[in-house]
Amino acid sequence: MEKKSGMYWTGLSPDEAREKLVNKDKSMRDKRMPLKQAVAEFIKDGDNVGIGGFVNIRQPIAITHEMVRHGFKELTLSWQSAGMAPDYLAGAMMLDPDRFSIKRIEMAYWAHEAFGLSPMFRYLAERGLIEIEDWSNYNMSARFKAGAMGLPFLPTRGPLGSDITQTSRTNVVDCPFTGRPIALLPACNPDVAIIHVQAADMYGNCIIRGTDCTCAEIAMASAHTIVTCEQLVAHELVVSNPKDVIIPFLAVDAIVEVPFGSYPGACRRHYYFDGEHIKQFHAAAETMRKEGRSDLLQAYYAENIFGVETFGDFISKFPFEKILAAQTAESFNYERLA
Amino acid sequence: MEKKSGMYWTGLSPDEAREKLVNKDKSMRDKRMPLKQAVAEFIKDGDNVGIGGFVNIRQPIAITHEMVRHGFKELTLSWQSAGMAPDYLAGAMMLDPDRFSIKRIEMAYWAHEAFGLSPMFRYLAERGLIEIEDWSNYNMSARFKAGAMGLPFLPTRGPLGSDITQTSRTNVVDCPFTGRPIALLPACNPDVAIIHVQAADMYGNCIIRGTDCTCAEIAMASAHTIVTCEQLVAHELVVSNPKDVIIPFLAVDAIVEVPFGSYPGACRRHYYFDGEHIKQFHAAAETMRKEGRSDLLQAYYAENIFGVETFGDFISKFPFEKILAAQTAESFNYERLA
Amino acid sequence: MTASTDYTAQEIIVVAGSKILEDRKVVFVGTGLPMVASLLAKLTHAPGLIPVFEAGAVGPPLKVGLPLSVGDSKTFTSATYLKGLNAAFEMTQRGFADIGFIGGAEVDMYGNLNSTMIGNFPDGYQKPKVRLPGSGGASDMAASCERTILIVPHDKRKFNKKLQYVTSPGFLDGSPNARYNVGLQGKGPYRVITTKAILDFDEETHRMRILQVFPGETVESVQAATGFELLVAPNVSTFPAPTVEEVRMIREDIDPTQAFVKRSPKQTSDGIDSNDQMPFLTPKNERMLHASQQS
Amino acid sequence: MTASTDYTAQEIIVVAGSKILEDRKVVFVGTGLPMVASLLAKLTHAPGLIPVFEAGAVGPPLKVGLPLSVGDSKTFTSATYLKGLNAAFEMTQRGFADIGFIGGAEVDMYGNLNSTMIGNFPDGYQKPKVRLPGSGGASDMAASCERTILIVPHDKRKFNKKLQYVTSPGFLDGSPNARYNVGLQGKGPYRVITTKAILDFDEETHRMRILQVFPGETVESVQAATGFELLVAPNVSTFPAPTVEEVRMIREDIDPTQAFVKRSPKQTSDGIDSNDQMPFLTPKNERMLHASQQS
Repeated sequence: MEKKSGMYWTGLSPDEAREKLVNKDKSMRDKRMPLKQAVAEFIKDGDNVGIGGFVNIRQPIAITHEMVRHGFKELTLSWQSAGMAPDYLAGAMMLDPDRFSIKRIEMAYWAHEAFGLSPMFRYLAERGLIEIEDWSNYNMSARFKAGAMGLPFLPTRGPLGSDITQTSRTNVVDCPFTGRPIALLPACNPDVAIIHVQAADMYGNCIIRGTDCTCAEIAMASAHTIVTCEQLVAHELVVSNPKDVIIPFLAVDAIVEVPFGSYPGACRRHYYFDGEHIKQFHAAAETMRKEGRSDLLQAYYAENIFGVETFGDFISKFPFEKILAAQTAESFNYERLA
Repeated sequence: MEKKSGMYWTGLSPDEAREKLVNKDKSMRDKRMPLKQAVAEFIKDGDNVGIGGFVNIRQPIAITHEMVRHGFKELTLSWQSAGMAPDYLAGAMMLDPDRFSIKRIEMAYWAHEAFGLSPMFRYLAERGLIEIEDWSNYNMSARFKAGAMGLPFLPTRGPLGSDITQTSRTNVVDCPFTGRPIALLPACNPDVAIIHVQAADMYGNCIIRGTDCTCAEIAMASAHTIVTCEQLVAHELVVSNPKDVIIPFLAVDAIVEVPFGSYPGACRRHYYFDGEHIKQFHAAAETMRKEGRSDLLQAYYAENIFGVETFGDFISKFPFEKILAAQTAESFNYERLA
Repeated sequence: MTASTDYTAQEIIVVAGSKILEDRKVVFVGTGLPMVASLLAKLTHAPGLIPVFEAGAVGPPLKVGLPLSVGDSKTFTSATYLKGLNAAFEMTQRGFADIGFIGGAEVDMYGNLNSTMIGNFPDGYQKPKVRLPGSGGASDMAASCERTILIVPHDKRKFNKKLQYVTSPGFLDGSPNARYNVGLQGKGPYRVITTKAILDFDEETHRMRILQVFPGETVESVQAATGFELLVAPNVSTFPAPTVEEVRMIREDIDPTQAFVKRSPKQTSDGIDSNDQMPFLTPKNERMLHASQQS
Repeated sequence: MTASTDYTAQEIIVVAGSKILEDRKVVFVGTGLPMVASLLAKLTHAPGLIPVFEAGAVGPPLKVGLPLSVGDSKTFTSATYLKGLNAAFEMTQRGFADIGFIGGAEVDMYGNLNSTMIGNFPDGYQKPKVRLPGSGGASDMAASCERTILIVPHDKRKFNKKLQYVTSPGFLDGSPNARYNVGLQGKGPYRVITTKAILDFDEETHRMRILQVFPGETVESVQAATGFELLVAPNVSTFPAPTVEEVRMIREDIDPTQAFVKRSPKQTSDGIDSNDQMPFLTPKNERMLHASQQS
């Protein structure tokens, strides 16, 4: 096969990704640390950050808050479908690109399904402020999977016949076995993965309920992985049913217990969406997109992100009834006795 | 990419595999039937049969007994590592190739680890009676996975640098993204998969304990799948933890409750190996391999396979203490309260 | 079955979509109206319908109500198989999805869809006039489901001769075997459901064709709202208005909070659904929905 | 620590293999003696060793005893991750396995292994003189583990200049970057443990080199049992005999039924391990093993 002209890697090349992992301490050790430390230690300016979850399901919201507080520059963000997590990062860039900036996104979908479009995405894209590489959900999932498998690419049919083959690094070739065209997608090996899960032990063995999304693939593909979890549980409980473990400790660098870490998004068995808060955040950003006024968005960040020390402080701002409502709404989806 | 010269498909080509599935009734319906019926209905002479399990773990032994009773010709057998399942089929061929014959095998390993080599494999191979295509465990697993994913091939590193690239349909190409060589493995889409699992519901939703082996991939890759299970359980029990389902009903055509369906091999949570019986069976075949005498092997088949109506009858021949010993041995591996 | 007299455009789309879905088939359900239509089908003529959601749920009974997302917790309760995105799309690529049910912002006469951008492509790709959400799973569903059903609001700006960006392939340029020749699987678009009509595609030319019009519409009025020439099937009939019971089910049982089916949808100035009236699904509504569907 | 005086060749292989394994590293364990050596390491100097088995178990404590198969139920009890073969090999291909621990029937001076066939290759491939089991996962481990440890009984017929079939790649033809150039990952073979010695590979030429000899062996006796010229490391020392306690642990705690470590291994006429003395692992033995390891 001829080498694709103009090919470049964002994040790590397959050989770099292998090298990083080979030289890493993979032992089963206590990886608990404060979120602030995890973000400072494992994320750097210019990194390719792989974002877990799907739309507003189990997104790593607490981690994005902490990233905004820390400030990062020239990030590449990679995900399949996302909502609030890139919204928080993009909103920070809208307010002060010298403090927080996104250079590039590689993704399939940035919006909110029932909760509408992302004003942040429209703001940045329609002003040409970020590089965009469009893919499909399967494309991005397969790219992470190729990275997780230690392969430079995976074949898929997904982008065939679409303009995604024109605006991305997809390489369409004739299959050497069938003679028919097939698309080859370059692996995505982020520098760091940010993931929220339902439960984990101190070593980083993770349990996910509901959709696995592409979280395991992103974690396995990345050089480093920061995981927040709703519940930190005993190792013995986790291994009592090892099939529940979807991300093994080997792929995790930091584990932080952050209840409500995906709020105002949803997290199966824990809480359903807080659509009102999503709407409030979007309204502030939409004002800036439409009218250029940043005051509402500024106020949102001042109150909810810069005005607090931790994600726990952010959650504490919500009235008890609100939090309980989100839990109760989820309890209809997954009924269980305590 | 240039088309690989001399390429051929065994079993189904990717396009044929797709077509078979598209035209199949995929509804959620009661798929219970007697094993005799399942084998007669879904396996044909000349088929490529994908064999589940791994070495002597959770191999579809009951199904192979029934296949021997039925008689099939010119089968291609595909698996990664197997022991007793191909042994039973090969032994039948050693005794009467007009009644049962294997044309070709595609596999990584045919032996018994702690229980030694396979005299049947040595007999057939060293006399040149079957076509062999050697692969590795990952190669075969990836070939089934490519088939399960609806892809004509998957890339792997596995066979690089080995003579497997010479004796198989592997296609080594230069990766279009990295410029380094990578192996492309043609998908394996069997005509029929034969699988044994721990539990399933009447629709064919399957739960596996211990190693998943490559069973889900084989089932999803095949045009038809016959599943035997230790326990047939209520659908409601299966979906109470849907993450336990490793093979969805969509991929299953026949479901048969066959307790001890992998015996004298092992089945996690149910029974450990019966090494004595494996040894007895092998001794009969080894006599034929070494001395040409078929009487012992003939007697084994006469008593254990042709002399019984069902696999249950075969199991009933074992003294109760023997069966209990196999269960007790496994209870040390997986302790649980009833 | 009394015909409803106050149904909305979205409601007749839902009813039409529902009726196209056959019982005991596998439907890969996109977000929004396809979810409402699939749930209506399951509650009426197609109880054996097998929904698949791209985040990984296969075959959920959907008894805990309408999902707000294709990764919603509600899609996983009592599902028969549950993994992640790769698994769902791999199954589809393998051939397990009979029908894919997707939407788009723009469609052409061969059933290709755009949900990526409005603007000047390719030069303006990195600075579009309007940036849409992107493919999500639509491109994959279009590539690998055996057939697809498309939902597009009928509007001259959305039915265009040439798309600004092809996100999800239909019949491509309409030439014979065009899909097969580029490596795609599946037979391509099956139906287009709009706010005015149900359309299919001519077998020879693969051009979009009026099959049935909605009450109050004519072949002419549908053509007038379309930016390219439509073919017309023999004997175009009028698709019957939804029944009172169907409309009641949509409003009371399926989407009581108007998560997707709005009584009066708002549009932004640039014609993009803003969804800015999205209500929060309160626990109270939740409980009612749950109760009614469990009975 | 008293030296054992009645240890067997297999027992010193196990002890040597165990000592090469570092604590807190990930070892991809092949079937047979590598399983015994890994368990001995875990019970002695390397409690934090992380075993991975190709059937899918990651990190089991192995407290329920010696597995008889790399897919054995015993490898899954209290494992931290548990899928199937693809997952285990994908992890390895990704770079998660520090060491792969494999055996073979034949080895050459560059650490390439044959476990496929004895006979005339390629012409006799379909009718070999002796058909061996085949690669299993060995070829994959050799391709993608960061380093490998090989176990081969020392015998002139097994240490050959040219292999009859290359199943598992070592340093290939020994040329610089040979592994990288054919697309392989990992740095290749690290040690060869035989019935007579421990060998490594020269950094420049990648040729096999005597590092330590076992008690009773000399550089000359090792060379005499080898079908190609061995290099010799500076200051070749004698690897100490296993201690009485090590031998006791192997015989009583780890492999009491001689599943893999035979007191007097039998060979078939063609030199292939027949394992025809394989005892059935009785529940009684099982219970003792279990009890002793849980304490």
